[in-house]
Amino acid sequence: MITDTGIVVAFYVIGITTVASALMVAAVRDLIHAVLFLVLSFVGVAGIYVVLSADFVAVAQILIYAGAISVLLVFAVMLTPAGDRRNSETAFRAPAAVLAGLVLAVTVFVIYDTNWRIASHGQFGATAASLGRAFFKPYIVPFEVASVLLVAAMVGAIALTQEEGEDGAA
Amino acid sequence: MPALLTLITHNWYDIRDLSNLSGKIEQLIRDANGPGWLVFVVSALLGAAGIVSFIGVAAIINIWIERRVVGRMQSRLGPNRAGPFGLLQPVADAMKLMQKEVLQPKVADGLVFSLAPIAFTVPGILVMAVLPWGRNMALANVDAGVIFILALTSLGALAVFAGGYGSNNKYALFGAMRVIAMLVTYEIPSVLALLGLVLFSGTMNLSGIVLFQAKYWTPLLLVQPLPFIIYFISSSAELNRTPADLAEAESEIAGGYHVEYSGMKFGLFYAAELINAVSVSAIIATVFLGGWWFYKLDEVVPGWMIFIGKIYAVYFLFVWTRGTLPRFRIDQLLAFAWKWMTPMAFLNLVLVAAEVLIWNETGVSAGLVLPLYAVINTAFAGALIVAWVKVMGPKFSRFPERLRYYSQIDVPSLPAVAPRMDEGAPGLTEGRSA
Amino acid sequence: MPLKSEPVEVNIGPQHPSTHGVFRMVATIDGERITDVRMVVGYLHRSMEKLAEERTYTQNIPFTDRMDYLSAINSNLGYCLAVEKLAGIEVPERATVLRVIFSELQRIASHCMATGAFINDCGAWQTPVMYTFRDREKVLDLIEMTCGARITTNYIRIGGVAFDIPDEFLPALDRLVNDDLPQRFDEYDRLLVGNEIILMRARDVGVVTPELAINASLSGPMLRSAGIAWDLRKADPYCDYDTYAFDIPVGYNGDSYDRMVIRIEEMKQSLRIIRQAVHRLTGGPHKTEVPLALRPPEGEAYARIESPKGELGFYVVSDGGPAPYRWHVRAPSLINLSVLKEMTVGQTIADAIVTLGSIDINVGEVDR
Amino acid sequence: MPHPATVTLAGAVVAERIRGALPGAVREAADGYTVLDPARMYEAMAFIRDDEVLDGKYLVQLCSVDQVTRIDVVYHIASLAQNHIFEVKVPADHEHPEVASVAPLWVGATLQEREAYDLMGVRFAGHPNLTRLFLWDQFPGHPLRKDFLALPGGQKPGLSQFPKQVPGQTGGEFRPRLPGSGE
Amino acid sequence: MPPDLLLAAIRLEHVLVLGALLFSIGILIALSKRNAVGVLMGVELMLNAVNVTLIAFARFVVSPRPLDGQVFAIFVITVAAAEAAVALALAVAVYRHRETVNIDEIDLLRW
Repeated sequence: MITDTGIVVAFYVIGITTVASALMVAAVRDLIHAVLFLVLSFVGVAGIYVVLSADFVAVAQILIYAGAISVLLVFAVMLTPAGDRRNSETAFRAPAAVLAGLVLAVTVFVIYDTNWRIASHGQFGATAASLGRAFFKPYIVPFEVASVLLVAAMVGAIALTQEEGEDGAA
Repeated sequence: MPALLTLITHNWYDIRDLSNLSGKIEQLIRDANGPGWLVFVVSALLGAAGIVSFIGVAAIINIWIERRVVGRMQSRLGPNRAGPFGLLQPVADAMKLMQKEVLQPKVADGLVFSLAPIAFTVPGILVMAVLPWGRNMALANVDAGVIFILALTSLGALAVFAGGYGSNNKYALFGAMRVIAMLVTYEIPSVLALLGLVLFSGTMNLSGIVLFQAKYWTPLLLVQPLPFIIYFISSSAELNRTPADLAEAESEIAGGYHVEYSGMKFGLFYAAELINAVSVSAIIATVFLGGWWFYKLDEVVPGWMIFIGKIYAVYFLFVWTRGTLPRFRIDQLLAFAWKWMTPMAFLNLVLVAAEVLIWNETGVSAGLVLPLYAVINTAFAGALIVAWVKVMGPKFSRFPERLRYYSQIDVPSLPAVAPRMDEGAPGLTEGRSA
Repeated sequence: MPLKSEPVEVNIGPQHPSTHGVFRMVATIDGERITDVRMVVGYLHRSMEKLAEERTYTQNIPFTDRMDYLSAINSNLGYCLAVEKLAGIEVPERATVLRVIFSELQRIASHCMATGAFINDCGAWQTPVMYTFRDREKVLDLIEMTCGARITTNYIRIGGVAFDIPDEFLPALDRLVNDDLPQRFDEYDRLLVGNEIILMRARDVGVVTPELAINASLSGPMLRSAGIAWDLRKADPYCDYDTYAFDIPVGYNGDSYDRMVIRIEEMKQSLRIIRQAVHRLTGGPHKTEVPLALRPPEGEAYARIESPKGELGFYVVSDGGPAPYRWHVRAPSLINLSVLKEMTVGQTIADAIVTLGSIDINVGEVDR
Repeated sequence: MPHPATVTLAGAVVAERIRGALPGAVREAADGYTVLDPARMYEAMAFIRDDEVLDGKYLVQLCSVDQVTRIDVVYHIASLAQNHIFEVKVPADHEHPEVASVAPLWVGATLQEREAYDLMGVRFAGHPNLTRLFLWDQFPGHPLRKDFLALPGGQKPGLSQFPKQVPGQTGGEFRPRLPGSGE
Repeated sequence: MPPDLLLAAIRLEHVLVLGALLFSIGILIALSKRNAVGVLMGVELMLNAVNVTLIAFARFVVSPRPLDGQVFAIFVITVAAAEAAVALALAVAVYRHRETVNIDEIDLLRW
């Protein structure tokens, strides 16, 4: 339960902008606009992490999502033909909306139905150092597996997009 | 300390640390038992006002410094007409840009076209909020400060791309795609270079790094020269400054991403470039040269004055490279980042990790170990660069063969029909590079 | 399956910071690589050859100034040699030596401009241009001292030179040639020739093989960079150039880097020639009397000189009248452009700009 | 070994050399130049370029001269190795000048032939892309021809008092015709 | 619904509702976009929504090691980055073979 008004106001403002920009990603016509709105929602989510006192995760989110993944999306959009850049919908628009509504209804019901065991500890202090210890004490194995996963993803991406001609020679 | 000196120190009017002033104001509000959030808002406003005013003045002064210094390098005077020593020239430029009409091409993408310059300026200013200007004068003492800075510089890439893509013009698209490729490539060496420092000083908090340098009396530049070189080159690439100003390469793509901009939008792009340059040199000053600390000087002279002096020292380096070096080609630039800077940064990281491990395990006193590390790191940097040049250096001979001089005409007898170019016509020198 | 990308046509158009004037290159590119180049000229076409048929031989001299406006004196010299050959006019000794001095000064000025503009195309932020322009200004001051004009000098007349040199010319020339310019050219060597980035940007860019150079009738630095030692001042000596001792710098690979280094070396050789020419200045008239409406005998003549851009030739046909019947100029800049396609296709746009800078065209001469 | 100074080969020497290989190719041999027969001009040029003695590998310059009754296409060809130069002329009909193009032999000729076509109207058969070099495509007529901007009486423009205010003078052919209305 | 739903405090439920909202918008985008890159944007949004809920649990819910939520969030971010790289590479590769990124036309397993 966070009560001081500054943070609450910040939370509602950031929450509304994030949800609004997420909706705009669906609604806007041009694909590049959609990517830019997506970046806005990523930054909004980072704001929410700061409100929930997860400062390292917020900065990592900006660095990885807003910095790198958005550039990946921009490259993908530019490499694909200009013709398909309209952000148009398929025939499944209506059923998709219904399904989204149902999922939303179910989750909201579950949220308010279960009685969560609220902890009493307040804001976390600086989380970077303790996160680092967490990565090397209890979570050392997933940490190594994650690095293997990243290398595999990189090699896979390069193999997929390699043209026949280039055999990697400079 | 003499009586007079104690009078002005540690009181609210002690300008050595402006946080005393803001602390006094907050005290006043609390005494008048104002609402809690008012204090939060007022101190934020105070800090923001200080930074934005510094940036406004710095952008203007930088224009003047850059044009005068580059002018002197080109054996000409530089602006000296408007005002004494041309000081009002940047003001004149700004006014000219303000009253110029802002044109927008009909085919341009309105939303993206007008948002790009704003989005390009914001990261530059935000970085300033994290930097420590005095002993406890950091507006936002973010714990993961170094990662915060890197995240903001990567945001700039999107804004520049939006500008290039929005203006829907071939040259601008060229500039935009080059920027995206270049900034993403140069993010990796800069991350690794700063990581080396974080490893060494143990904290990611910028005030922490400055205090570390103050405690051990050594600016980290001396202890770790290689990360300085790597970070300087990669940040000059991210700032699109010569020798890597490929995004707005005048002689090739005539202005690159801001070719369609005019009036204050172009003014904002131009100012944003300078603001980013100031913020990057501020980062280098903080992390490598020890921000507001300077061997006892910061007790007497206000810390933030030393910090601004260091900012302009580093800024001179940027202006110097801009004034003298020609431009890379895009593929040479990217190859330089991938094949040279990233591997060097990794090797440096390994070495620094080993050094920190030894230092912590053996617990040797800093007085002995830091100069030793300084020598090792400098030797390592030099050896690595020389070895890398030998291994990966350009294939054509280092210094070209001197020209041949004929006193009489001498035309070799050659076949009349010029063999097709692609069959690799046997030129006079067999030593052609691949 | 290669990456799908539609060929895009980019105009390196008439208004472009580095096309040395109104010259347009339409490049079809695939990504950054150029697949096809088509050049469009004619923006500065003033049809001088038609106008020349309306004016007397002496009235045509100002046209030659405005063709290659960076080396006006050399163009004057070429035209006057052609008319003197046609009309059989003898030029006094002092006039010939003055012609040699001034054409070599003009060559230094033109090469300064070419080198500065070339490095500027490589991307240096106008720094080398400022240095080379500072030296060019000194040379232009000397030219202005005698000819009255810096660029369109109109100095060389049929049968000699327009004015004799003022008294303070020789000491100023001596100061410039002996103790000012030599240090400047060594400075260029240190600043430009050894510069790694220029080496990387210009080496193996815009390569011309010797056979193609001859077949495409290239001339000047383009020919010498391909490894062929051919200089008209030695091959077809005019104004007694064969009595002067100087060398021809010749390159190896025929690429843009060699052309830049050759131009810097040629400036040094010009200094050598001027030093020898100053010692030969004798008294006597600086021009012979030529009737204003000169009517050379019917016939034709072709004379050629080594201008900074290459072989500049004048083919003059006379029908006995006061005006030339036909007046054709062999423009080295236009002919050096015939290999533009072979030099730029396959390289990136940035290389094409560097190659164009190294050819050193002058659009006034291309379009005439 | 090249001559110390460029030697201009006499027309007779060149003509005799060409007659040796191609009997009918040379029409006339004046002292300064040689006139080739337009029909067999291409093989003569190929011979000139590949011959050992003439060694015409370097095409110095190419231009066209309007001699009122005919249009001469003048070639200056040189050999850098032996340092000699000689002139070759090819006459063409005045109304519809048509000459074989030498672009396949010398790359340097492409632009010069386009200039001759643009300004004088000489069509070069076999040229890669024979289009106007300087003027825009719909430009009526070819400026360097003597009859261009000719006066109603067909008077040869020269210095003798070029009439300034003749009403029909500027009207004449210079008004750009609609495209497709032919030369 | 408890009265202080929107009043001057942030409770776990508020953040979870926000996460749910983002998740459903992500589903909407992922299922209804015609362009492959659009679908990937939807997926990224869903992953972000999951992260928000994880961080909320870390902040509010009782647990022996409160920071585990944030560690999970970081692992989700790395996985999302890897997934985005491979998915976009896939999209570009498919485009190169089938000339289109339109999902309706990419419906055969082998072509």
